[in-house]
Amino acid sequence: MTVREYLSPRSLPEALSLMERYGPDLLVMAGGTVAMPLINDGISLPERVMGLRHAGLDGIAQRGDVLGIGAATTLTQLLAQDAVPLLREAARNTASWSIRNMGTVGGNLFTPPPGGDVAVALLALDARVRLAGPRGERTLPLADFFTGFMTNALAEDELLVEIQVPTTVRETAFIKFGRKHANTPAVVTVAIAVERRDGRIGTARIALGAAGPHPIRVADAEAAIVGSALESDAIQRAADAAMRECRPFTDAIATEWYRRRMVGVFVKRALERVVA
Amino acid sequence: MASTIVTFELAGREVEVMVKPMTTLQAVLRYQLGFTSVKEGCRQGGCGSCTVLVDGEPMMSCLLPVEDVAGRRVTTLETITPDEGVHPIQQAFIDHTAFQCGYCTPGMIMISKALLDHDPHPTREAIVDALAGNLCRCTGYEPIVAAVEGAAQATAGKGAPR
Amino acid sequence: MSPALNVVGRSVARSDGIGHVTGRTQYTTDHVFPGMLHLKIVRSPAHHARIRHIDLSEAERVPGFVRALTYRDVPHNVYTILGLIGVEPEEEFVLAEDRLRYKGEPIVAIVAESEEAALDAVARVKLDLEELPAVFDVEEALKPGAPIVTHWGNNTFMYEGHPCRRVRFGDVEEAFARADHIVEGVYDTKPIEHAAIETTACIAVPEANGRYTVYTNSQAVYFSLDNTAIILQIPGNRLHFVGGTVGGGFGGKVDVIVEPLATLAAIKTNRPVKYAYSRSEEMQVSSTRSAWRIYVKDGVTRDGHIIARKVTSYADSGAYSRQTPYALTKHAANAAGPYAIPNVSIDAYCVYTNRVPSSAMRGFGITMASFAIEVQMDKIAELVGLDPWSIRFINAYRDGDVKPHRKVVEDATLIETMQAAAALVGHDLPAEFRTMTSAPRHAGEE
Amino acid sequence: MKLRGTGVAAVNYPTGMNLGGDPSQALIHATTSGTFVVSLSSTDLGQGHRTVIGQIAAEALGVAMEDVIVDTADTDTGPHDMGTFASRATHRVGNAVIAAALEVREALLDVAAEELEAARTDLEFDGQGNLMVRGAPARSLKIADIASAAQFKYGKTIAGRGAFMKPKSPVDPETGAMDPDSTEAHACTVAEVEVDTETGEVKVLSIRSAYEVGRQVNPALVKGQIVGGAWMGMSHALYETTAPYYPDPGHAPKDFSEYLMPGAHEIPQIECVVLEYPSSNGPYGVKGVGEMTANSPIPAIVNAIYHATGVRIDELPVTPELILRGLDAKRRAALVAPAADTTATAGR
Repeated sequence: MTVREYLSPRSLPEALSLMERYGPDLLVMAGGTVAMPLINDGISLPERVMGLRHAGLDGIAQRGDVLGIGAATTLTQLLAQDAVPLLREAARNTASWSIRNMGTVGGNLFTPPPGGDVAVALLALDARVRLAGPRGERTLPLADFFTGFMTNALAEDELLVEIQVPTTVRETAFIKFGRKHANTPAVVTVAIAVERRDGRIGTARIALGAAGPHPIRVADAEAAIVGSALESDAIQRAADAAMRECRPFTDAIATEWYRRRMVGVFVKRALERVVA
Repeated sequence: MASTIVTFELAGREVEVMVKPMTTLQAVLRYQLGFTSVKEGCRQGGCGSCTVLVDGEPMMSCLLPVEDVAGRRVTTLETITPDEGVHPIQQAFIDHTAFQCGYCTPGMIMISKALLDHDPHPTREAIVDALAGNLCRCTGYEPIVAAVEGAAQATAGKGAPR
Repeated sequence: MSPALNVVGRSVARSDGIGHVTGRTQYTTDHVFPGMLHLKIVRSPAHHARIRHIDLSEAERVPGFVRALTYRDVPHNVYTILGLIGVEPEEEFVLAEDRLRYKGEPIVAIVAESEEAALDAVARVKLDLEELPAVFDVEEALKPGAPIVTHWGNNTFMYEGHPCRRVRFGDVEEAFARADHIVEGVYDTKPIEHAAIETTACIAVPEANGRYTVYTNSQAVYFSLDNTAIILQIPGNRLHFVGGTVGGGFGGKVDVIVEPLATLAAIKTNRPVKYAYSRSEEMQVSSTRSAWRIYVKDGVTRDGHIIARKVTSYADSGAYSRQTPYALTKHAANAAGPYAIPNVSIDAYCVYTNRVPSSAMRGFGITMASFAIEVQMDKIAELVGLDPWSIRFINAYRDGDVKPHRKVVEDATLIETMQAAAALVGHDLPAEFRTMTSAPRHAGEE
Repeated sequence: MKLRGTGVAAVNYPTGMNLGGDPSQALIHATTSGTFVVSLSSTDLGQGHRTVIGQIAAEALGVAMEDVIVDTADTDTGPHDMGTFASRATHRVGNAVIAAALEVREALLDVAAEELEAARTDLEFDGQGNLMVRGAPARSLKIADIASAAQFKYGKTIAGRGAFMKPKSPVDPETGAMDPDSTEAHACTVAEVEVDTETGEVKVLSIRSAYEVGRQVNPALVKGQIVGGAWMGMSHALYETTAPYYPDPGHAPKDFSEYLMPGAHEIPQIECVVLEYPSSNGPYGVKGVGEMTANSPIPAIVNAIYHATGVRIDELPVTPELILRGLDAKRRAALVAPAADTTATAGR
């Protein structure tokens, strides 16, 4: 079916009411960088599409220790903020300039692996997502948002409206390793955030992209460095644990074998970057 | 499938187009307005040959429903080409033979224009970063990087080209 | 030196430069015609299958659907692109009849008022297929019991009664027997895509005088015209092909795939018809460079002279041979490399598999030979204790040498070129190589 | 750890492919203003065919580039041409254009002889757009004026037909004896790489080449082929494939993000020198440089990887995974029999 209607709500309530009216067949699109190629190729043939570019869902606001990032905030806007350096680094390593001007932070959470590099950073930052629907709003940890390959906790009538990121995390590292330096899918993406107590790691979050059906955290690897001062043997234990825990896949870019191996290399390198 | 009218700014004037829902800006520019510098290398956002500027920011026109640029200012290679002669970036592309088949060239010049508007004195690193979304199969990129460097030198101190 | 030249030898600016940098250069799909229809293809989802039934009923109900074309509409549906130069047999189906030989093979052409409608209708065509065992590897395809891909024979192209293009020069077995070393290698290359930024496309336009103007980005317009005339069984003078400006070719635009169907659709509808590959079609169903497997066996003396070379090459042509048989002949003429080797035997096989057909690409048959031979040269050098420069100077061909395909070398400059490369990188060559030339050998000189 | 290595490769490349006959034809005619229109059906793929043929036409006609229009690829107006492939276009079409230009010059001489009241044999072209009586520069006519006079005073055409064809060469099916091409160009490439032994990544540091391509019609365009070809060769060597796990047909890329090619970040230092040893049969000694430039970089890079790592990779593309698996195998072999590890002698 060629598209019969393109809906461009001007507010969140308008967007929600359109979703209610048209139900689950309404394709919701933000920057279009994932949906439009499929529509152009005739792979996706939606009848109705709702575009969020003008729905007022973009913008970044600091509220206390939390950075509120509107779901339709572009990656370029994310690159411009300096409250959370890890997110800047993640945005810088995602796609190309023109695509960053279009692609959104919210959309990044719906991008199947090996895409979704910003989502990996958000996971390491212990971000929360705010969802809105006819029954009101709820927030949940990003870790609970992902439920499987291209599936999530969003109800059919809910919309992702905001991502909330704590700005208190100071020690972070991000490495996206691809076959090229820029504008390329990840072989593996590693994002790390740690907090120290008396020089030792108190909490650690190690998130991986392209190493599972969605961005994942590797608990054993995190445990391997908690209580350490990131000595090299602790780092190696974490890298080894991450290799065991990750669930990589084979695609046109890399094999499962190579991705797993690179998880080890880049968890190590990212932790070494934290030390430096 | 009712058509709607969309108005945006192009080449310093308002243009009004009647479009079927979700027609891309690329298709409107090429097939309704005859702005065929906007190329169709992939229509997947992967090659940059359709790069245009929307309110001065580079975007892939193949991924933009034209409804989304209503009221915005769209800049294409046609609109930056002077009535006589060529823009300094265009001249630099000629001087450095920064093209072979020419199919990626409009997009390359538009992303270069965006770069030099934002950063009149880009480092080589900034240039290759800016070019990362624009593919060329013929030149090996080096002549294009050299052309952007040349254009930056040619326009340095003269203010950003229009 | 030849007489002084005025323009030749000067770096004059390109005559199309202004057009390219202003975007005014017109490429094929920059042409727009009133009432233009769009053609999209229903393609095989299977690597190898028998077609039981095709149901077009739902597709026909899509608003904007104009008509469907099947093999019954194609006057000469089975062709071979190189038939123009006498290559046989005719084997490729413009539109599939009862069997599908590769994933992506065209089955039905849908013509519609808009591209969206054409894509929509394509998605609504229902195929009832019986999947068949498929073969994907060149050597698997040659084993007894392998699924047979062609409709006319087995899985090799036939060269005048031989299953491969042969070169026989000297006596390789005798030379292997007296060689000090035997160096063997197997070289594999995967298929690759031309990836020109402009996709393959054409627009066929009916003219008032009963002719059809076809705007095309073919690399070879007459070749495309003549093949189109054969497939459509119309006189060539009813066709007028216009092209010449191509957004990158690299060999990817020498197949004749889009023009015959677009022209047929223009004939059937009496309206302009555009058939342009999408990028994913370009990536997944357009011809590739063949995958190659090349076995090289060299007999070498202890001082590094190659006295025998045996090459067995397999190019994966996919389901149809297209330009690949020609590539293997070119390969066979060059598989010994730019070296003087007195005993050479080459068997070059064009093998059918259930892959996307391969065809021409920059370096046609030679790029992969150069890869295999030049890696092989390094292995030989290491074995006999020579550096990579010496092994090449020692074996370099010279004017007057006879190549394995019996062509006398007349413009060799390998030696001079290597001398220049050594100078460029600051590599000091020993005097014997610094002073060596490609001039014909003296009597008795090795 | 990062390991560096250098690799060498040398290649030849033939011009043309005439196993079915390999013709190109050209027509040239003068307009009233003395502009020469070269009508062809060959195509410009982006290499600059129109420009190069314009140069050859201008040279052969003895006029300025600005006075030549090259019209390509219209089958109603351009005479037959096999097409643009096999590094043949400059060689074949150039020869055809020179032949056509000779006929044009004959026609110009006929008219000029009458206009100047001189013997044809006493006339010469100055290469600057004029015809003059030898030794008497004052008795000179602009070619544009001769063309005009031909049209309006003498009712003659100033036109020329040119064809070049290497006749079909059948292949002996038993021995492979054949004459498939016209001339051979040559290249030698030296590549330097750096290999990361943890990731298997290859960084190409430089691709430096010498080329011998016969006469260069347009050195800037030859260099463009060499630079673009070096990049493409690097791309073939390390990145590209439509079947990443051949013969498995799965995981075929569908877009430019999955089909890997290096970008502007990956370009190495590319240098070249070009030698000119004119061929006997090309226009002004042309050979051909279109296809060959992607060839020698491939084995040069693969050889450099071996030099750096001691790992021999005999397949393309050379992925980081292949290198890592090779390094692993080498390490295992060294553990089993350290003394037997001869492949580690990387530095030759």
